[in-house]
Amino acid sequence: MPKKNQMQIQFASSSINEGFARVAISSFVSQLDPTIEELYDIKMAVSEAVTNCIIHGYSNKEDGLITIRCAYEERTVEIEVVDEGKGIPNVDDAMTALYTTSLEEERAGLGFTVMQSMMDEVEVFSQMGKGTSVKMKRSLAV
Amino acid sequence: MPKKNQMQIQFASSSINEGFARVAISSFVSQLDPTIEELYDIKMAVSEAVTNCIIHGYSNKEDGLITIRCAYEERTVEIEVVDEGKGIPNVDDAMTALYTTSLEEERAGLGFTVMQSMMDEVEVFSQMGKGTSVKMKRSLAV
Amino acid sequence: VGEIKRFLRDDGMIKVSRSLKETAYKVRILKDELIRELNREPTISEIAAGLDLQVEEVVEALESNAEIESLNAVIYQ
Ligand SMILES: Nc1ncnc2c1ncn2[C@@H]1O[C@H](COP(=O)(O)OP(=O)(O)O)[C@@H](O)[C@H]1O
Ligand SMILES: Nc1ncnc2c1ncn2[C@@H]1O[C@H](COP(=O)(O)OP(=O)(O)O)[C@@H](O)[C@H]1O
Ligand SMILES: [Mg+2]
Ligand SMILES: [Mg+2]
Repeated sequence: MPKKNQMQIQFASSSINEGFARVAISSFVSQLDPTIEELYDIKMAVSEAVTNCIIHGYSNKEDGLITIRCAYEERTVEIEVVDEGKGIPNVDDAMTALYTTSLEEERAGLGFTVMQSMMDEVEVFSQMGKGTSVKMKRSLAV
Repeated sequence: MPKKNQMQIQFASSSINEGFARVAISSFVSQLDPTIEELYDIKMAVSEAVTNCIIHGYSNKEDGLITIRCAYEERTVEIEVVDEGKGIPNVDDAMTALYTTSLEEERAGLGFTVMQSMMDEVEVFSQMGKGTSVKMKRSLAV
Repeated sequence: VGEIKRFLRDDGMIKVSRSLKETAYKVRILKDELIRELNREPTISEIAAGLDLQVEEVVEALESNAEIESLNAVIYQ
Protein backbone atom coordinates (compact mmCIF):
# COMPACT_ATOMS: atom_id res chain seq x y z
CA MET A 1 0.00 0.00 0.00
CA PRO A 2 1.45 3.35 -0.98
CA LYS A 3 1.61 6.08 1.68
CA LYS A 4 0.42 8.82 -0.63
CA ASN A 5 -1.45 9.02 -3.88
CA GLN A 6 -3.77 11.30 -5.78
CA MET A 7 -6.02 11.39 -8.81
CA GLN A 8 -8.49 13.61 -10.59
CA ILE A 9 -11.60 12.86 -12.62
CA GLN A 10 -13.67 15.20 -14.76
CA PHE A 11 -17.06 14.59 -16.29
CA ALA A 12 -20.22 16.30 -17.53
CA SER A 13 -22.94 17.37 -15.09
CA SER A 14 -25.35 14.64 -16.06
CA SER A 15 -26.88 12.45 -13.39
CA ILE A 16 -25.84 9.38 -15.35
CA ASN A 17 -22.26 10.14 -14.30
CA GLU A 18 -22.98 9.83 -10.58
CA GLY A 19 -22.37 6.10 -10.71
CA PHE A 20 -19.09 6.68 -12.54
CA ALA A 21 -17.95 9.17 -9.90
CA ARG A 22 -18.89 6.79 -7.08
CA VAL A 23 -17.07 3.84 -8.61
CA ALA A 24 -13.98 5.86 -9.53
CA ILE A 25 -13.69 7.21 -5.99
CA SER A 26 -14.29 3.87 -4.36
CA SER A 27 -11.82 2.12 -6.60
CA PHE A 28 -9.14 4.68 -5.73
CA VAL A 29 -9.91 4.59 -2.00
CA SER A 30 -9.79 0.78 -2.17
CA GLN A 31 -6.03 1.09 -2.42
CA LEU A 32 -6.21 1.62 1.36
CA ASP A 33 -8.22 -1.58 1.87
CA PRO A 34 -11.21 -0.01 3.64
CA THR A 35 -14.28 -1.86 4.87
CA ILE A 36 -17.41 -1.89 2.75
CA GLU A 37 -19.05 0.42 5.30
CA GLU A 38 -16.29 3.00 4.97
CA LEU A 39 -16.63 2.85 1.19
CA TYR A 40 -20.40 3.32 1.47
CA ASP A 41 -20.00 6.37 3.65
CA ILE A 42 -17.52 7.96 1.28
CA LYS A 43 -19.61 7.16 -1.78
CA MET A 44 -22.70 8.58 -0.15
CA ALA A 45 -20.95 11.85 0.70
CA VAL A 46 -19.58 12.09 -2.84
CA SER A 47 -23.03 11.41 -4.29
CA GLU A 48 -24.56 14.25 -2.29
CA ALA A 49 -21.84 16.65 -3.40
CA VAL A 50 -22.10 15.62 -7.05
CA THR A 51 -25.90 15.83 -7.00
CA ASN A 52 -25.59 19.35 -5.65
CA CYS A 53 -23.27 20.36 -8.49
CA ILE A 54 -25.76 18.99 -11.02
CA ILE A 55 -29.00 20.26 -9.51
CA HIS A 56 -27.92 23.50 -7.89
CA GLY A 57 -24.56 24.49 -9.42
CA TYR A 58 -25.64 23.83 -12.99
CA SER A 59 -29.45 23.96 -12.53
CA ASN A 60 -29.73 20.55 -14.23
CA LYS A 61 -27.96 21.69 -17.39
CA GLU A 62 -25.95 18.71 -18.54
CA ASP A 63 -22.99 20.47 -20.12
CA GLY A 64 -21.30 21.70 -16.96
CA LEU A 65 -17.92 20.32 -15.91
CA ILE A 66 -17.54 18.55 -12.57
CA THR A 67 -14.05 17.87 -11.24
CA ILE A 68 -13.30 15.52 -8.37
CA ARG A 69 -9.85 15.40 -6.85
CA CYS A 70 -9.07 12.62 -4.44
CA ALA A 71 -5.88 12.18 -2.46
CA TYR A 72 -4.78 10.21 0.53
CA GLU A 73 -1.86 10.28 2.90
CA GLU A 74 -1.47 7.39 5.31
CA ARG A 75 -5.12 6.55 6.00
CA THR A 76 -6.62 10.00 5.62
CA VAL A 77 -8.64 10.51 2.46
CA GLU A 78 -9.35 13.98 1.09
CA ILE A 79 -11.95 14.50 -1.60
CA GLU A 80 -12.75 17.75 -3.36
CA VAL A 81 -15.84 18.07 -5.54
CA VAL A 82 -15.80 21.18 -7.72
CA ASP A 83 -18.24 22.82 -10.08
CA GLU A 84 -17.98 26.02 -12.11
CA GLY A 85 -21.65 26.78 -11.68
CA LYS A 86 -23.67 29.52 -10.12
CA GLY A 87 -22.20 29.51 -6.62
CA ILE A 88 -23.80 29.73 -3.15
CA PRO A 89 -24.79 33.18 -1.84
CA ASN A 90 -24.48 32.23 1.83
CA VAL A 91 -22.56 29.08 2.66
CA ASP A 92 -23.51 29.05 6.36
CA ASP A 93 -27.19 29.14 5.49
CA ALA A 94 -26.74 26.48 2.81
CA MET A 95 -25.05 24.12 5.28
CA THR A 96 -27.81 24.46 7.85
CA ALA A 97 -29.85 21.26 8.15
CA LEU A 98 -33.14 21.41 6.24
CA TYR A 99 -32.16 24.57 4.36
CA THR A 100 -32.95 24.10 0.69
CA THR A 101 -33.62 26.21 -2.37
CA SER A 102 -35.26 23.27 -4.14
CA LEU A 103 -39.01 23.36 -4.44
CA GLU A 104 -39.52 19.65 -5.09
CA GLU A 105 -40.92 17.70 -2.17
CA GLU A 106 -38.43 14.84 -2.19
CA ARG A 107 -35.43 17.07 -1.64
CA ALA A 108 -34.98 17.55 2.03
CA GLY A 109 -32.15 20.03 2.51
CA LEU A 110 -30.06 17.35 4.19
CA GLY A 111 -27.26 16.95 1.65
CA PHE A 112 -24.62 18.82 3.63
CA THR A 113 -25.82 17.15 6.83
CA VAL A 114 -25.30 13.75 5.23
CA MET A 115 -21.81 14.78 4.06
CA GLN A 116 -20.95 15.98 7.55
CA SER A 117 -22.13 12.79 9.19
CA MET A 118 -20.33 10.51 6.70
CA MET A 119 -17.05 12.42 6.74
CA ASP A 120 -14.85 13.82 9.52
CA GLU A 121 -14.57 17.30 7.99
CA VAL A 122 -16.50 19.20 5.33
CA GLU A 123 -15.43 22.62 4.07
CA VAL A 124 -17.27 24.61 1.42
CA PHE A 125 -15.80 27.40 -0.67
CA SER A 126 -18.04 29.24 -3.09
CA GLN A 127 -18.04 32.34 -5.23
CA MET A 128 -21.16 33.66 -6.92
CA GLY A 129 -20.98 33.09 -10.66
CA LYS A 130 -17.67 31.22 -10.34
CA GLY A 131 -18.62 27.96 -8.70
CA THR A 132 -18.39 25.84 -5.58
CA SER A 133 -15.83 23.52 -4.05
CA VAL A 134 -16.67 21.01 -1.32
CA LYS A 135 -13.63 19.57 0.46
CA MET A 136 -14.17 16.54 2.64
CA LYS A 137 -11.85 14.46 4.79
CA ARG A 138 -12.23 11.05 6.31
CA SER A 139 -9.73 8.94 8.23
CA LEU A 140 -10.06 5.21 7.77
CA ALA A 141 -9.69 2.72 10.60
CA VAL A 142 -6.41 0.83 10.64
CA MET B 1 -28.75 5.59 -22.06
CA PRO B 2 -27.27 8.88 -23.25
CA LYS B 3 -26.15 9.11 -26.88
CA LYS B 4 -22.93 10.92 -26.08
CA ASN B 5 -20.75 11.32 -23.04
CA GLN B 6 -17.14 11.90 -22.08
CA MET B 7 -14.84 11.91 -19.11
CA GLN B 8 -11.21 12.29 -18.19
CA ILE B 9 -9.09 10.80 -15.43
CA GLN B 10 -5.56 11.69 -14.36
CA PHE B 11 -3.29 9.81 -12.02
CA ALA B 12 0.34 9.15 -11.15
CA SER B 13 2.40 6.64 -13.12
CA SER B 14 2.46 4.04 -10.38
CA SER B 15 1.41 0.50 -11.17
CA ILE B 16 -0.93 0.60 -8.19
CA ASN B 17 -3.15 2.90 -10.27
CA GLU B 18 -3.69 0.37 -13.04
CA GLY B 19 -6.67 -1.08 -11.19
CA PHE B 20 -8.12 2.39 -10.71
CA ALA B 21 -7.80 3.13 -14.43
CA ARG B 22 -9.45 -0.17 -15.34
CA VAL B 23 -12.37 0.31 -12.98
CA ALA B 24 -12.92 3.93 -14.00
CA ILE B 25 -13.02 2.99 -17.69
CA SER B 26 -15.18 0.01 -17.04
CA SER B 27 -17.69 1.93 -14.98
CA PHE B 28 -17.94 4.65 -17.61
CA VAL B 29 -18.28 2.24 -20.54
CA SER B 30 -20.87 0.29 -18.53
CA GLN B 31 -23.26 3.17 -19.22
CA LEU B 32 -23.65 1.45 -22.62
CA ASP B 33 -24.50 -1.91 -20.99
CA PRO B 34 -21.77 -3.89 -22.76
CA THR B 35 -21.26 -7.65 -22.54
CA ILE B 36 -18.68 -9.13 -20.18
CA GLU B 37 -16.47 -9.89 -23.11
CA GLU B 38 -16.61 -6.40 -24.62
CA LEU B 39 -15.70 -4.85 -21.31
CA TYR B 40 -12.95 -7.38 -20.75
CA ASP B 41 -11.43 -6.53 -24.12
CA ILE B 42 -11.51 -2.80 -23.48
CA LYS B 43 -10.01 -3.14 -20.01
CA MET B 44 -7.24 -5.31 -21.35
CA ALA B 45 -6.36 -2.80 -24.08
CA VAL B 46 -6.35 0.04 -21.54
CA SER B 47 -4.13 -1.99 -19.21
CA GLU B 48 -1.56 -2.53 -21.93
CA ALA B 49 -1.53 1.17 -22.82
CA VAL B 50 -1.24 2.26 -19.18
CA THR B 51 1.52 -0.27 -18.48
CA ASN B 52 3.42 1.13 -21.44
CA CYS B 53 3.15 4.69 -20.06
CA ILE B 54 4.51 3.50 -16.71
CA ILE B 55 7.28 1.18 -17.89
CA HIS B 56 8.38 2.84 -21.12
CA GLY B 57 7.09 6.43 -21.07
CA TYR B 58 8.20 7.14 -17.52
CA SER B 59 10.83 4.35 -17.12
CA ASN B 60 9.06 3.21 -13.94
CA LYS B 61 9.36 6.59 -12.24
CA GLU B 62 6.19 6.99 -10.23
CA ASP B 63 5.71 10.76 -10.46
CA GLY B 64 4.67 10.98 -14.10
CA LEU B 65 1.15 12.05 -15.03
CA ILE B 66 -1.09 9.70 -17.01
CA THR B 67 -4.28 11.07 -18.58
CA ILE B 68 -7.06 8.91 -19.95
CA ARG B 69 -9.88 10.45 -21.94
CA CYS B 70 -12.87 8.31 -22.73
CA ALA B 71 -15.84 9.29 -24.85
CA TYR B 72 -18.64 7.51 -26.62
CA GLU B 73 -21.14 8.40 -29.26
CA GLU B 74 -23.96 5.93 -29.89
CA ARG B 75 -22.14 2.62 -29.30
CA THR B 76 -18.65 3.63 -30.39
CA VAL B 77 -16.18 4.07 -27.57
CA GLU B 78 -13.01 6.10 -28.01
CA ILE B 79 -10.23 5.95 -25.43
CA GLU B 80 -7.04 7.98 -25.40
CA VAL B 81 -4.19 7.11 -23.05
CA VAL B 82 -1.61 9.87 -22.80
CA ASP B 83 1.76 10.24 -21.09
CA GLU B 84 4.23 13.11 -21.05
CA GLY B 85 7.19 10.78 -20.95
CA LYS B 86 10.12 10.06 -23.18
CA GLY B 87 8.30 9.32 -26.45
CA ILE B 88 8.78 6.63 -29.09
CA PRO B 89 11.54 7.14 -31.69
CA ASN B 90 9.83 5.02 -34.36
CA VAL B 91 6.16 4.27 -33.91
CA ASP B 92 5.95 1.76 -36.79
CA ASP B 93 8.77 -0.28 -35.28
CA ALA B 94 7.21 -0.06 -31.82
CA MET B 95 3.89 -1.36 -33.10
CA THR B 96 5.45 -4.36 -34.82
CA ALA B 97 4.58 -7.62 -33.04
CA LEU B 98 7.39 -8.86 -30.79
CA TYR B 99 9.29 -5.56 -30.99
CA THR B 100 10.34 -4.53 -27.50
CA THR B 101 12.94 -2.36 -25.84
CA SER B 102 12.49 -4.18 -22.53
CA LEU B 103 15.19 -6.58 -21.52
CA GLU B 104 13.15 -8.57 -19.03
CA GLU B 105 12.14 -12.01 -20.20
CA GLU B 106 8.44 -11.80 -19.32
CA ARG B 107 7.81 -8.82 -21.53
CA ALA B 108 6.95 -10.09 -24.93
CA GLY B 109 6.60 -7.05 -27.19
CA LEU B 110 2.93 -7.87 -27.73
CA GLY B 111 1.29 -4.91 -26.01
CA PHE B 112 0.31 -3.08 -29.19
CA THR B 113 -0.72 -6.37 -30.78
CA VAL B 114 -3.07 -7.03 -27.88
CA MET B 115 -4.51 -3.50 -28.17
CA GLN B 116 -5.05 -3.99 -31.89
CA SER B 117 -6.82 -7.31 -31.45
CA MET B 118 -9.06 -6.06 -28.62
CA MET B 119 -10.01 -2.80 -30.31
CA ASP B 120 -11.21 -1.90 -33.82
CA GLU B 121 -8.67 0.89 -34.32
CA VAL B 122 -5.42 1.87 -32.61
CA GLU B 123 -3.52 5.04 -33.48
CA VAL B 124 -0.28 6.15 -31.83
CA PHE B 125 1.09 9.68 -31.81
CA SER B 126 4.44 10.30 -30.18
CA GLN B 127 7.05 12.99 -29.94
CA MET B 128 10.51 12.39 -28.49
CA GLY B 129 10.84 14.05 -25.09
CA LYS B 130 7.19 15.19 -25.18
CA GLY B 131 5.23 12.00 -24.72
CA THR B 132 2.91 9.51 -26.32
CA SER B 133 -0.80 9.27 -27.03
CA VAL B 134 -2.55 6.02 -27.88
CA LYS B 135 -6.04 6.47 -29.32
CA MET B 136 -8.25 3.41 -29.51
CA LYS B 137 -11.79 2.83 -30.80
CA ARG B 138 -14.21 0.00 -30.31
CA SER B 139 -17.80 -0.33 -31.43
CA LEU B 140 -20.06 -2.31 -29.13
CA ALA B 141 -22.68 -4.74 -30.37
CA VAL B 142 -26.26 -3.53 -30.02
CA VAL C 1 -7.82 -14.08 -32.95
CA GLY C 2 -10.76 -11.99 -31.80
CA GLU C 3 -13.30 -13.98 -33.79
CA ILE C 4 -12.10 -17.36 -32.58
CA LYS C 5 -11.96 -16.17 -29.00
CA ARG C 6 -15.47 -14.80 -29.38
CA PHE C 7 -16.86 -18.19 -30.45
CA LEU C 8 -14.98 -20.12 -27.83
CA ARG C 9 -16.07 -18.15 -24.84
CA ASP C 10 -19.54 -19.03 -23.65
CA ASP C 11 -20.04 -16.25 -21.11
CA GLY C 12 -19.11 -13.64 -23.68
CA MET C 13 -22.63 -12.58 -24.46
CA ILE C 14 -23.76 -12.06 -20.89
CA LYS C 15 -24.29 -8.43 -20.00
CA VAL C 16 -21.89 -7.08 -17.41
CA SER C 17 -24.75 -5.55 -15.48
CA ARG C 18 -26.13 -9.00 -14.67
CA SER C 19 -22.86 -10.59 -13.66
CA LEU C 20 -22.10 -7.65 -11.33
CA LYS C 21 -25.43 -8.15 -9.59
CA GLU C 22 -24.61 -11.80 -9.01
CA THR C 23 -21.26 -10.83 -7.51
CA ALA C 24 -22.94 -8.18 -5.36
CA TYR C 25 -25.20 -10.83 -3.91
CA LYS C 26 -22.28 -13.10 -3.05
CA VAL C 27 -20.45 -10.15 -1.49
CA ARG C 28 -23.38 -9.51 0.77
CA ILE C 29 -23.63 -13.10 1.97
CA LEU C 30 -19.89 -13.36 2.61
CA LYS C 31 -19.80 -10.01 4.38
CA ASP C 32 -22.40 -11.17 6.91
CA GLU C 33 -20.53 -14.43 7.37
CA LEU C 34 -17.22 -12.65 7.97
CA ILE C 35 -18.77 -10.20 10.43
CA ARG C 36 -19.94 -13.18 12.52
CA GLU C 37 -16.58 -14.91 12.17
CA LEU C 38 -14.27 -11.94 12.79
CA ASN C 39 -16.54 -9.89 15.03
CA ARG C 40 -15.75 -6.79 12.98
CA GLU C 41 -16.35 -5.39 9.50
CA PRO C 42 -14.27 -7.24 6.90
CA THR C 43 -12.08 -5.18 4.59
CA ILE C 44 -12.61 -5.12 0.87
CA SER C 45 -9.56 -7.32 0.28
CA GLU C 46 -10.84 -9.93 2.73
CA ILE C 47 -14.10 -10.07 0.78
CA ALA C 48 -12.23 -10.32 -2.51
CA ALA C 49 -10.00 -13.11 -1.18
CA GLY C 50 -13.01 -15.01 0.15
CA LEU C 51 -14.72 -14.95 -3.23
CA ASP C 52 -11.54 -15.50 -5.21
CA LEU C 53 -12.06 -12.19 -6.99
CA GLN C 54 -9.99 -9.08 -7.65
CA VAL C 55 -10.64 -6.08 -5.40
CA GLU C 56 -11.61 -4.24 -8.62
CA GLU C 57 -14.42 -6.69 -9.23
CA VAL C 58 -15.80 -6.30 -5.72
CA VAL C 59 -15.69 -2.51 -5.99
CA GLU C 60 -17.67 -2.60 -9.20
CA ALA C 61 -20.15 -5.10 -7.88
CA LEU C 62 -20.85 -3.01 -4.79
CA GLU C 63 -22.25 -0.32 -7.03
CA SER C 64 -24.82 -2.61 -8.57
CA ASN C 65 -26.28 -4.28 -5.52
CA ALA C 66 -29.03 -1.78 -4.84
CA GLU C 67 -32.30 -3.70 -4.67
CA ILE C 68 -31.32 -7.26 -5.26
CA GLU C 69 -33.06 -9.46 -2.73
CA SER C 70 -32.03 -12.90 -3.85
CA LEU C 71 -29.83 -14.62 -6.35
CA ASN C 72 -32.96 -16.10 -7.90
CA ALA C 73 -34.26 -12.64 -8.56
CA VAL C 74 -31.05 -11.94 -10.43
CA ILE C 75 -30.94 -15.14 -12.41
CA TYR C 76 -34.58 -15.09 -13.43
CA GLN C 77 -34.91 -11.35 -13.93
N1 LIG D 1 -22.81 23.08 -5.78
C1 LIG D 1 -23.75 23.98 -5.40
N2 LIG D 1 -23.98 25.09 -6.15
C2 LIG D 1 -24.93 25.99 -5.79
N3 LIG D 1 -25.71 25.87 -4.69
C3 LIG D 1 -25.53 24.80 -3.90
C4 LIG D 1 -24.57 23.79 -4.22
N4 LIG D 1 -24.61 22.85 -3.25
C5 LIG D 1 -25.56 23.23 -2.40
N5 LIG D 1 -26.12 24.40 -2.77
C6 LIG D 1 -27.20 25.14 -2.04
O1 LIG D 1 -27.25 24.62 -0.72
C7 LIG D 1 -28.57 24.16 -0.42
C8 LIG D 1 -28.50 22.99 0.55
O2 LIG D 1 -27.91 21.86 -0.05
P1 LIG D 1 -28.26 20.41 0.52
O3 LIG D 1 -27.97 20.41 1.98
O4 LIG D 1 -27.55 19.41 -0.30
O5 LIG D 1 -29.83 20.27 0.34
P2 LIG D 1 -30.67 20.09 -1.00
O6 LIG D 1 -29.72 19.74 -2.10
O7 LIG D 1 -31.63 19.00 -0.68
O8 LIG D 1 -31.34 21.42 -1.26
C9 LIG D 1 -29.18 23.85 -1.77
O9 LIG D 1 -30.60 23.89 -1.74
C10 LIG D 1 -28.57 24.94 -2.64
O10 LIG D 1 -29.27 26.16 -2.50
N1 LIG E 1 4.09 5.08 -23.81
C1 LIG E 1 5.27 4.72 -24.35
N2 LIG E 1 6.35 5.54 -24.22
C2 LIG E 1 7.55 5.20 -24.76
N3 LIG E 1 7.75 4.04 -25.45
C3 LIG E 1 6.72 3.20 -25.62
C4 LIG E 1 5.43 3.49 -25.09
N4 LIG E 1 4.59 2.47 -25.41
C5 LIG E 1 5.33 1.60 -26.11
N5 LIG E 1 6.61 2.01 -26.25
C6 LIG E 1 7.70 1.32 -27.01
O1 LIG E 1 7.10 0.35 -27.85
C7 LIG E 1 7.62 -0.95 -27.58
C8 LIG E 1 6.55 -2.01 -27.82
O2 LIG E 1 5.49 -1.90 -26.88
P1 LIG E 1 4.60 -3.19 -26.57
O3 LIG E 1 4.07 -3.73 -27.86
O4 LIG E 1 3.61 -2.84 -25.53
O5 LIG E 1 5.64 -4.26 -26.02
P2 LIG E 1 6.41 -4.26 -24.62
O6 LIG E 1 5.75 -3.26 -23.72
O7 LIG E 1 6.24 -5.66 -24.14
O8 LIG E 1 7.83 -3.89 -24.92
C9 LIG E 1 8.12 -0.87 -26.15
O9 LIG E 1 9.12 -1.85 -25.88
C10 LIG E 1 8.65 0.56 -26.10
O10 LIG E 1 9.92 0.65 -26.67
MG1 LIG F 1 -28.33 18.24 -1.95
MG1 LIG G 1 3.71 -3.17 -23.39
